[in-house]
Amino acid sequence: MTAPYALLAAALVGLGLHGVLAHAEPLRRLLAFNLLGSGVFLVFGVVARRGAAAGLEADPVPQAIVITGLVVAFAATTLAVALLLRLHGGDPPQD
Amino acid sequence: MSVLADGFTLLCVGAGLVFLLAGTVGLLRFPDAASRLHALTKADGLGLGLIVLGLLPQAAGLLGALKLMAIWGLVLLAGATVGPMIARHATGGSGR
Amino acid sequence: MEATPAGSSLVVLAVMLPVAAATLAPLLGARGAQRAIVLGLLPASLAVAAAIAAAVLRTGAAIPVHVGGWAPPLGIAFRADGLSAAFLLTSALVMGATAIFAGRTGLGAAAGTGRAPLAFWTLLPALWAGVNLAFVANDLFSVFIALELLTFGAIPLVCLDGSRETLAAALRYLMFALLGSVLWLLGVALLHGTYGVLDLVLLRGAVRPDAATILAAVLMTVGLLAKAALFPLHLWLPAAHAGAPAAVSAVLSALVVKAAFFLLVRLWFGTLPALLTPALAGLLAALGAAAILVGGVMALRQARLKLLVAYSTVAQLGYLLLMWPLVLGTGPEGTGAWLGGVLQAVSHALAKAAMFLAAGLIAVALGHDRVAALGPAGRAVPIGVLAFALAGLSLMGIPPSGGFTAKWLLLRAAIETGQWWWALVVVGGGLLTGGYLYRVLSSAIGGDGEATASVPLAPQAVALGLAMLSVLLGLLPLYSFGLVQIGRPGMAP
Amino acid sequence: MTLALDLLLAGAILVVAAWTVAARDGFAACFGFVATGLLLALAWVRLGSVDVALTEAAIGAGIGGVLLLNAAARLRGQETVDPGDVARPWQARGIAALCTAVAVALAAVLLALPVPAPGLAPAAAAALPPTGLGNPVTATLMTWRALDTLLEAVVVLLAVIGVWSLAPDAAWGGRPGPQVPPAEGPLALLARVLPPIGLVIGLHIVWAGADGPGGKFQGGAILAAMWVLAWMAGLVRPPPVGSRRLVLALVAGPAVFLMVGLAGLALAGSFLALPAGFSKPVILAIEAPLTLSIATGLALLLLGPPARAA
Amino acid sequence: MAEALLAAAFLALATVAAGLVRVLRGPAPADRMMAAQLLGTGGIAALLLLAAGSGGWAILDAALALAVLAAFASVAFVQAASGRSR
Repeated sequence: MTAPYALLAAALVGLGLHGVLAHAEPLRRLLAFNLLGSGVFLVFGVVARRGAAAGLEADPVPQAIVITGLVVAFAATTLAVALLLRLHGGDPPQD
Repeated sequence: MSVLADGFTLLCVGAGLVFLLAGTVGLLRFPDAASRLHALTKADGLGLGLIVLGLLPQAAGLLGALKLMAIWGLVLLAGATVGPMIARHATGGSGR
Repeated sequence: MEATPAGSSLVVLAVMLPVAAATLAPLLGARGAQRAIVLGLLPASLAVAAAIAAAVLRTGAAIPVHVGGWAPPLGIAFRADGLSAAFLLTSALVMGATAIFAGRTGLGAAAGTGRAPLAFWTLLPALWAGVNLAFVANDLFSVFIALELLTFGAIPLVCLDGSRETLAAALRYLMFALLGSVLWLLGVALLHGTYGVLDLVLLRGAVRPDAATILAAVLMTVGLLAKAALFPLHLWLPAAHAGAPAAVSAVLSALVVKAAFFLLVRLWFGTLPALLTPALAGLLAALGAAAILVGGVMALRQARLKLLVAYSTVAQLGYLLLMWPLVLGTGPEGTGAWLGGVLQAVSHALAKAAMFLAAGLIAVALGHDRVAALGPAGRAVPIGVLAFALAGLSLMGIPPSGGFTAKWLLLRAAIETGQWWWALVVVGGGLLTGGYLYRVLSSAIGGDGEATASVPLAPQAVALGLAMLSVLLGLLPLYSFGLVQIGRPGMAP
Repeated sequence: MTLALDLLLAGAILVVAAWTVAARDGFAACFGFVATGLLLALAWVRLGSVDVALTEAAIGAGIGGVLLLNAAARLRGQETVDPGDVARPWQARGIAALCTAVAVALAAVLLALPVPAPGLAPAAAAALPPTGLGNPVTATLMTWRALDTLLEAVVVLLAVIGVWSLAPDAAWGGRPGPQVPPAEGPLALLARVLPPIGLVIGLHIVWAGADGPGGKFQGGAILAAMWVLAWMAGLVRPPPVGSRRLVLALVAGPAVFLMVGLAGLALAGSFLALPAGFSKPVILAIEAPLTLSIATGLALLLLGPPARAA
Repeated sequence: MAEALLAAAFLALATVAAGLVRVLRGPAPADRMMAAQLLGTGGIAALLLLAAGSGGWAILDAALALAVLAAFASVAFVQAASGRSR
């Protein structure tokens, strides 16, 4: 039942890790890092789904962890983007 | 009654899927951006509309039905806004 | 074993007081936050840390806390043992000294309401909260939150001056830090999937050496190695620690990387001892040995003082990894290697903070920090140079100093357990340390030239105070360190 | 049928993700990333985690995607690459081998996880009724793991301060984000019509979180997106950084949360302990300011540091 | 009935997957914008059918959020992309 997503999670972790390590452009690294994060969150998703019991569709604790983790990942990405734009961005686009 | 509702659902959902598919085929096959956009916005909104219509008898209560309608309305609104923006962009307009 | 409510409240306060300071700092503004931190948070944190240490000593057991009254596995637990208490005290001392130092130098309220002061006085307590949470956390995901508090606190502080170099250093640091966090999180997912719990103590009772657990352990260890800048994942550290303002460098080198080391100790000796094999411990120590040698050689070759001090951090962190085979070799009852590792971490924290603060003052006085031209420093910043020298004694391991006791304990454990090669590394590392410190001190004392700015006495005194503490640790009799053995998992109670 | 659905979904996500990593153009890769996020939201529904699906749609693909796309557009290929960062061929092969090994090991481990799966679902189901909440995920975030949520809100605040600290000194005190001229045409229309609707939906999702999927992070993200939309059309302007109003909105949530926590310590003897029987009203009282702070924080993070002085 | 609705969800998803080819191939930014638009609609359709098929009407809130954000995101994309091409 969760097998397709387990395989997907593993593949996303591998892909994301590869992007983070192999890319030289910071923005691409950042994108890859976000994919790596998605893979890790999906591992929690598989774990949560497998832990479905007592009338709950999935174990709520890993779900709560993923929600927290998604917010952290977004905040980290904004910090990285702000750094990147300060380093390389030049002037913001003038319309 | 239930059989009738189910039949209605299947009919509408099926038709909706056909429109969605048509939109995709248009997006993939039409030669120029303008006609692709045309195919997309029409088929898209209509396809989702039919699916929403089909699901209405299945929805739990008035609130569910209202949410379904709201979803369709939002998609139409997005299409109506973004379509012209893309068109201006594609035809080399200033975008603003 | 039953904890008093007062004891558990103290542990919560150790984390929540700095959290409250970080939360309210933007509201108070830089000046108000500085006052609140120096006059309120600093004494309160020292008192809380001392009270926790006293409570742990009195009861002879760790203080468990169930946050919100929810017991694990569903709830989150804190657990303050002797090791936590020792590190909480260290963090209160170093953070407090740094806050006083920063208030008296460029980041003080005198600098006005600008961008940098607001960021500094908000993010300093955030780092404080992060390290303290790492020291008392007993939950895999709380540890992740602690690591994130550290990341979000540290990165903007590294590039506070907004220069190109420090921005690039901060970006690189961020990438390493994020990778470290995400690897830790992946390990957490696997452990939760395998055991269904996140609590460290419960996990300890449950772990089996199966594939999922081993993979999780490897991922989490690599993540922490990246965070602790332990060789070969140290590449981000020198630029980041050397580029940051002096007060920030002090906190980063003394505490932030130590938090990751602390978690590594918790993970392997506290939670996963079932997985710890001699080969693995040897591998970690080999990385440590490489760090000692590479870091030492690189420090010898640096032309700038702050970079030299930063590479010295890479080397000194290497000693910490020697703990693994030595503690393993002496068995759970062996205390020498354990104490040696902990003492190395604490004395290095105090000494390195002093060194970075002193180096910052020297750079202010001279307008540069080229090691070859430190001539006027001895006359312009005499107390600062003295602090640097005293801290250097501790790093080299010259008696009597905390660093000496630490290295001597590691040395003795290496010989007692028949692993003499680690003893060679300790001695070789000491020689390298002596080499690069000699370069600095010989240049700084008795050279000629003119200082370009004067440095007030108070910040120099802060640096000296930290350096003296690092030395004084070595004068305490060994039995007074019994604290750090209390509540150590696997020990007889 | 469900297996075919899962296989198609997982396969599509994998293809788009692989393309995102491999794409030549950074801007195009961002499109791939957003598509991945959208499909991942569907995957989360299939995994029985509608709360996470909402979060992924709102934060992962939604505002996260917009953030990255804007960054890609503003960078316009100006990124300079540190030559030391470019992998040499042997390094590239090593990295590929390492990543493959990690993925294979992870897949093997995940497929061999213990059966029956251990977990906290039974414990959570048993602890749920006294809280008065109907959604176990919200209960996890607000009661037994409330500490994580509190610190999470603090992290958002720290991120805003950190992003602001990256402003050029000359721009300090200015309004966050680049300057936007008033828009005309379809954008101006949408920016007037959509935000009121989004406001209702966002608040509904916060409110619904007590008993069904939803919550402050997801609802807050929608509120933030609506405000940013109005900002994009030049209809609203953020207050200058560091202004009292703005900082109050940012701090209110974590500050109230902290006070409730400390009240628990003083009254019930345990930090964040909620009074028995009153936990639901107290939780709602925390969630209101928390939603405000999270929405403000996310919007400010999306805007970035001020680009010019006030 | 549930089975039929899940099948419909599958078809909607397949349509989305086909449309993805445009996101990936481009070549013009306008094509990508259109494809993203289709992706949003198709994704919402699949979500609705999934909700109906599995009886999990709570999913509707997710679809609602997705619809609001899809509108916001597509506008932001077009803005970003046209800012870039100029």
